[in-house]
Amino acid sequence: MNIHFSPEDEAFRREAAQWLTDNLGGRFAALRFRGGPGDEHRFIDERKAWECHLASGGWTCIGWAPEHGGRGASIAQQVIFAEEYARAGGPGRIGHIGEGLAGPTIAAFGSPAQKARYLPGIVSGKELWCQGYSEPGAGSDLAAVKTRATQDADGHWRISGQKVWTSLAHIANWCFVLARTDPTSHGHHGLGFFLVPMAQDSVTVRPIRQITGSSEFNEVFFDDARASDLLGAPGDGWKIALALLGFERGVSTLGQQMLFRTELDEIIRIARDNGAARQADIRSRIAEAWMGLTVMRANALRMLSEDAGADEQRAALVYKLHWASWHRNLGKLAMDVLGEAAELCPGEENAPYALTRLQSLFLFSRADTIYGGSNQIQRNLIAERGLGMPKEARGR
Amino acid sequence: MNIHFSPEDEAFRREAAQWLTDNLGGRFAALRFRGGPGDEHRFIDERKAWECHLASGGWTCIGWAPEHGGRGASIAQQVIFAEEYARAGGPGRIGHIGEGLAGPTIAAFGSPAQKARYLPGIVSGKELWCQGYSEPGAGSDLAAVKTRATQDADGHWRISGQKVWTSLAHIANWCFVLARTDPTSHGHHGLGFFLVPMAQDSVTVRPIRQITGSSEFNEVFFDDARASDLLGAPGDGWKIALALLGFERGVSTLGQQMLFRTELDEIIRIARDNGAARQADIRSRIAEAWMGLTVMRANALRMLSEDAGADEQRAALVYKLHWASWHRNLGKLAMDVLGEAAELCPGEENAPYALTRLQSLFLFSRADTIYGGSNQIQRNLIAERGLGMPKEARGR
Amino acid sequence: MHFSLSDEQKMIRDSVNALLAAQSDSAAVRGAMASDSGIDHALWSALSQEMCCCAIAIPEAYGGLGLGQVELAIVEEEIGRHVACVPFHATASLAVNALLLAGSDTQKQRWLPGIAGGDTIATLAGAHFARQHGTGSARWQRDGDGYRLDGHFPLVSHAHIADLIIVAAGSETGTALFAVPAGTAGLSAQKRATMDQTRAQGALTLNAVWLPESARLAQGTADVLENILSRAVIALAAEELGVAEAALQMAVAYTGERRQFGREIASFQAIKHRAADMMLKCELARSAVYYAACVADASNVDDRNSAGALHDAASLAKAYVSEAAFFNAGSAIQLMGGVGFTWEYDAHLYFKRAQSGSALLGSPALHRARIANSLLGAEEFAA
Amino acid sequence: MHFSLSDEQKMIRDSVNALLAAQSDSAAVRGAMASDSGIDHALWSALSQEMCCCAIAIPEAYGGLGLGQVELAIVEEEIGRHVACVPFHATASLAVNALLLAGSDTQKQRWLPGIAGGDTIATLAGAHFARQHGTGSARWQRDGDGYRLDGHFPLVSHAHIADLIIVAAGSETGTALFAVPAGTAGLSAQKRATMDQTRAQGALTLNAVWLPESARLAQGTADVLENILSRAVIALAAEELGVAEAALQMAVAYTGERRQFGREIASFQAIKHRAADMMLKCELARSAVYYAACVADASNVDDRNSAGALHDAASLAKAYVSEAAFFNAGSAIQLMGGVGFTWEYDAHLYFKRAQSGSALLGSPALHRARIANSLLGAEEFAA
Repeated sequence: MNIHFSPEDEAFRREAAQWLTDNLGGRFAALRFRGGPGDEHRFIDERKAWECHLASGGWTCIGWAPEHGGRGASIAQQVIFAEEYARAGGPGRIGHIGEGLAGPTIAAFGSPAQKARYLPGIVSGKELWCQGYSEPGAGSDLAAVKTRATQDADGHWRISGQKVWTSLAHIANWCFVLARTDPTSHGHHGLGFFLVPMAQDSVTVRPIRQITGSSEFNEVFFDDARASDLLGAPGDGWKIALALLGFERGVSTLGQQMLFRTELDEIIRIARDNGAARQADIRSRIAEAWMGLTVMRANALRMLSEDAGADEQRAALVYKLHWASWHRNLGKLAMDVLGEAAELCPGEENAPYALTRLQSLFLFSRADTIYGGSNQIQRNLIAERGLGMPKEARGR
Repeated sequence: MNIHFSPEDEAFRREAAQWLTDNLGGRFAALRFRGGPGDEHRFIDERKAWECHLASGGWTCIGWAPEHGGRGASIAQQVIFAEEYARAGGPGRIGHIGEGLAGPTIAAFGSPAQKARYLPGIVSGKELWCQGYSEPGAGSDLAAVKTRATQDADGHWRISGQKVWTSLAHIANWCFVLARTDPTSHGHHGLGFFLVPMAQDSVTVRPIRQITGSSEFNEVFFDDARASDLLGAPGDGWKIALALLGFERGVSTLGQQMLFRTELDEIIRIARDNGAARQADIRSRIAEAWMGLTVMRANALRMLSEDAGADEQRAALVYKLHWASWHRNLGKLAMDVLGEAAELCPGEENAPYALTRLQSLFLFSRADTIYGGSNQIQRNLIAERGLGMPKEARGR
Repeated sequence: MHFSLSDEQKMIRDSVNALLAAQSDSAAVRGAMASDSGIDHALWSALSQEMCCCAIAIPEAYGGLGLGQVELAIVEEEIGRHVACVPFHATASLAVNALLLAGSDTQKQRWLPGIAGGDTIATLAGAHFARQHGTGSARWQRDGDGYRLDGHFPLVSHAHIADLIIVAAGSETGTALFAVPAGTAGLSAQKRATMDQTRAQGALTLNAVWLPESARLAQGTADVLENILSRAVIALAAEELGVAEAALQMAVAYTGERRQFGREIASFQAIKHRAADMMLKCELARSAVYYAACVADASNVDDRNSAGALHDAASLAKAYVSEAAFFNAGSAIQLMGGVGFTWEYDAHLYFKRAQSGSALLGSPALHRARIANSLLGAEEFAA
Repeated sequence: MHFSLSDEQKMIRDSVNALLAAQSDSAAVRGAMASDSGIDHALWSALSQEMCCCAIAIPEAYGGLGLGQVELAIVEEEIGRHVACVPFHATASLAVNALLLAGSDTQKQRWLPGIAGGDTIATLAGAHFARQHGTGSARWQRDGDGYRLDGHFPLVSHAHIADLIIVAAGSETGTALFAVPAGTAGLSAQKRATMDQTRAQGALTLNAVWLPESARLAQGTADVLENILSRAVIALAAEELGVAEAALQMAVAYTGERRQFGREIASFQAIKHRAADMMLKCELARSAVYYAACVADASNVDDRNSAGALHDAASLAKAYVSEAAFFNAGSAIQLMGGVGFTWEYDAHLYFKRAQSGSALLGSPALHRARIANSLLGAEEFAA
């Protein structure tokens, strides 16, 4: 057991860091540290250009197999790239749903033709994806999907229904949609996994305004929209959706942690400047935040370890609950370090609602414990999968 | 609204305080501050004598109606007596189950003959009671009672079954027992409320040794034991048991709070002496403990207010959850103030397991959040009764 | 022992609640918080002029109702419950208590009737405890037969619309309080954009403000300021109690309607138990607020012991209720799931109000430290 | 990146676990804790002599296995899991680290082989951080060609059965460490009755104890003592990890069997979610312990930065895992209900062990303060 990277990996780290330093300047300089959670709706055109530029340097999809256009990078290298990307201030990746979710799923379940059709656009950074899972009235309950898919006379699938909490829907080229192929089915059965082009009149995107005043999420309405492909067979939707969750092994969390560290650093700097660092309560909570972040990284390295086994899967199971709760607490710590000044927004007088980075952290992090499986859902999963406790009873 | 007692009440306070000062000396001096939770098994004979002495002064059952032998004291006076009793170091009342639970229930549901038979013994302090509710495998689930009551040829009821967590069973003269009169019944139906003499061969008491090494609780085995009376009719048991819970309006908690205050005072004194009071964490937690206790008293006064209405019933509903959690946290605070010295027990070398008052508080308070309705059960009650949320589903 | 609302007090509660329910619904709040002033003028007129709410704690001799801190708390609680956009706490608690505790009879005669009648919006600048960090400040000095004040406060409750600003300022010789009418030369107040839009704040600058002798409040010492703050803290805690209650009700109502996994989500124990914890916090918060208000009404602030009891009770209320309101408002978002953090639903209004209430007039940690100093003595302690 | 146990490490874990499962069951623990010595001698022989566990972190040159802090942590974890009554932490972590970091080659040669072979029980008196309160102390002074030590420590891990006691003592010229064999004149150690009976403690008195020059450890400065303590803290945290794990397993097993309200109580969401929180704490505790052990193995304690990283990691592990173990052991009692606080069930053994582990070698609050000083600078701060 050790927590160190090999010399080869460290060389890879230097290479990645150098490329990022060299390329995150000039027209991309304004993007540094932007477009992360709570800021995802900003700098869209610039971040699209950056995604293509990243691809031109060979830094998209690095963990993908070479035959799919990737570098076949090891987990350790992917971890390193995520860390260096975040350290360099690389902007929120606008292509991450394609690279992390849609692509690996298509690579695993798609036909050769489907792979050829969709994967290159992801690798090149030119085609962006969004995810159509959640529905109104079924936030955390995927099995309650009501969106319908019907086959028209010439065999094309048509999608009708509503999805919600869809990030980047307004700029995505494609959406992967879980829809019911068998209208008589219930629960996990009778679902299909569809690839749907967003550029059609029968797809409508409506932004959802959030607590921050900004809109990172959308509602997406499908009104007899055409799917370009069905992945697998009708009825395979649930199996594919579950597999997809497994593709995200959590490498990107190492990048997320680097962002967390810059947030904590900013909080520490403010506390030193305004005197909060002399207060016992703040000192203890800053120490606690540092502890939580340090153990978060250790836990991530454990779950991504090259020899990961059952032990390390347990580490993965608790990861979301930990980081989400930690980050939410960090937001409150930021406000308490600021004291009364936490109230002051950047705008003067009656400016439209605009927030500082830490205010945005404070408010947006309330969503961290809700999306992607709320803390309640996470605890159910941990108890049932991690500890073998009985499943929750479903109502009728 | 005010939080003050009337001049008449304050005069009553002086009278009670004076009597207690005058009488808690001499042969009773050793009893001061003894026999409370975690110490209930100590000084039994002396506390029996004290109970009779208290009765001779007219200080038992003061809230009972005069026709039942009480003083008809107001709630405010009962609060005052509880506070002064505790302040004077009055020992844990060995007759409290008779005075607070059995007596009021018999007064409400008993026939004239039953009242005449049982109430005087409680008022005089000569007859002690214990409570036969909980059963193994049904700790918080009264409806799962399995103890059976059958009527023999000459009409006497006979009790068979096992009760558990019964305080004072080894010294009580009587036990009130919830038992199933209808063997085919389930849940709340078919239960009877029986009065059972403990002095018979077919009743066996076995002490349960606890985390503290001492035994405050017992198991009680009824093997075709004779009940001397049935309160109400067969099948009234559930109704009577519920009513009984309502008789304990919580007056005694004001006395309990005085004990809590002496515990907090001792902790503060140690913290000042050993330097813990200079540590930020300890300072904050002592402040928190003081806050919790002060708000506990305010909350108790609210729920016992003379004009109590719906608002004050809400206060009563959360009371147990608050004090139990607060007291448990106080136990941990006591240990943390002591630091390493928390480990040191009074005995030298290989003495039998004996604890200091604060160690006993620390360990025994872990039971506070379990007995009398665990924190989980309390939260169910608050949500269901206080907030009208749906009931928990029973299994089959 | 009558530690419950009297019939008169219930009447006050019910009528304020009825007014706010009718006039301060979600649409009204959203209108007011986006307006130039940040307050709901019609609602303010109704509260201050028609219902005389600002007159509550003002003695009858000064045109008030001669009631006390308990009645003030009752109104504050309802304001919090409806996240109403009005300068009530600034006027009826901060400024009124400053004038009552520090003003001479003449000064009270000059200012209190206008406040009682609802014609004067007032506030207090420098409402900070000594240990607070990151606040502004002002300095005073003698200047001819009057005083000169200079300073800046980045955040003063409703300063931009106040007709009267009581300013707490320091100097080598100690703290003093001054009554500064809006429009005084050198005084400028500007609305600030704030995270909580329902509690409007102004930045206040004093640039060589000259004031006559009569502007200096007769008893404006640091001790008196501490007494003023303790009372203001209790009123703020009462407002936060209303926030805590409303958040609980919102969460219970939503989870009772919303179905997931084939059940009302209110039937899940995780939801029920969180709601139970929220209710516990509400009830204890209520006990804390009204206990502290009773202590304030009974306190004689000239008596050191009595003032000490007031400070302890006030800090208890602020620390306990700030955390309760924040817990409950945050929990409401959590229990409501996705919609909980949308702009469209009201949960975020309560969450932001809970946060600003917690940050103003001293954090829970500051008030806990104040209690610790009272219990254990103020000591330097080891890092 | 191999942040998981190697096959060899798994083998160590499995064999220690097998030994303890066989020889340190509930009956054995209860026998040992009520015995005169408070330890299980047969188990200790098996662990220290047959399995050579005390040799783990001792270099091969001194008769050891030349392994590191990770392997030490593995053994500690299993000991905690079985609340085993053995002087392992005292001997293999406190004393061995003291000798390794502070001893001269001669001193190591003299003492380490006996420890490695399982013939010597050893401990460290004065294993306290500067900020701890309520601990004992000793003073040293020159006396002829040797030293004189006086002092009292009310609580020294296994002092009453130790063959060798390393004593940390102070003087005007600084901290020094001394190797004091049992039986030295003026030294007396007596078993103390303790709340946690599974971790035996002795009171140690030094009354004009005279020691030769050779008894003073060559590098026994305050800085080195801090390094020794940081390593010992990690090992103790590993033991507490075992306690946290066992408490979780016990609670899951019990709630899966026990039925109430017609259901397994494990099916109640309140129970499941508490268990989930316990599991989260276990997993993060595991990450923290093995992270800290890796940092310790990689650290060069002569390098200030490296020592700083060690202290931070150690304090992280101790603060996090102490609280995890206490939370889990307390939760196990809560989830088990009535039987959870009986003497008959084992939950109380884990609860008491968690408490003693938390209290020894610095509370979580102390370690958090240590981290705060590292991040923010050691400052006096306002009350």
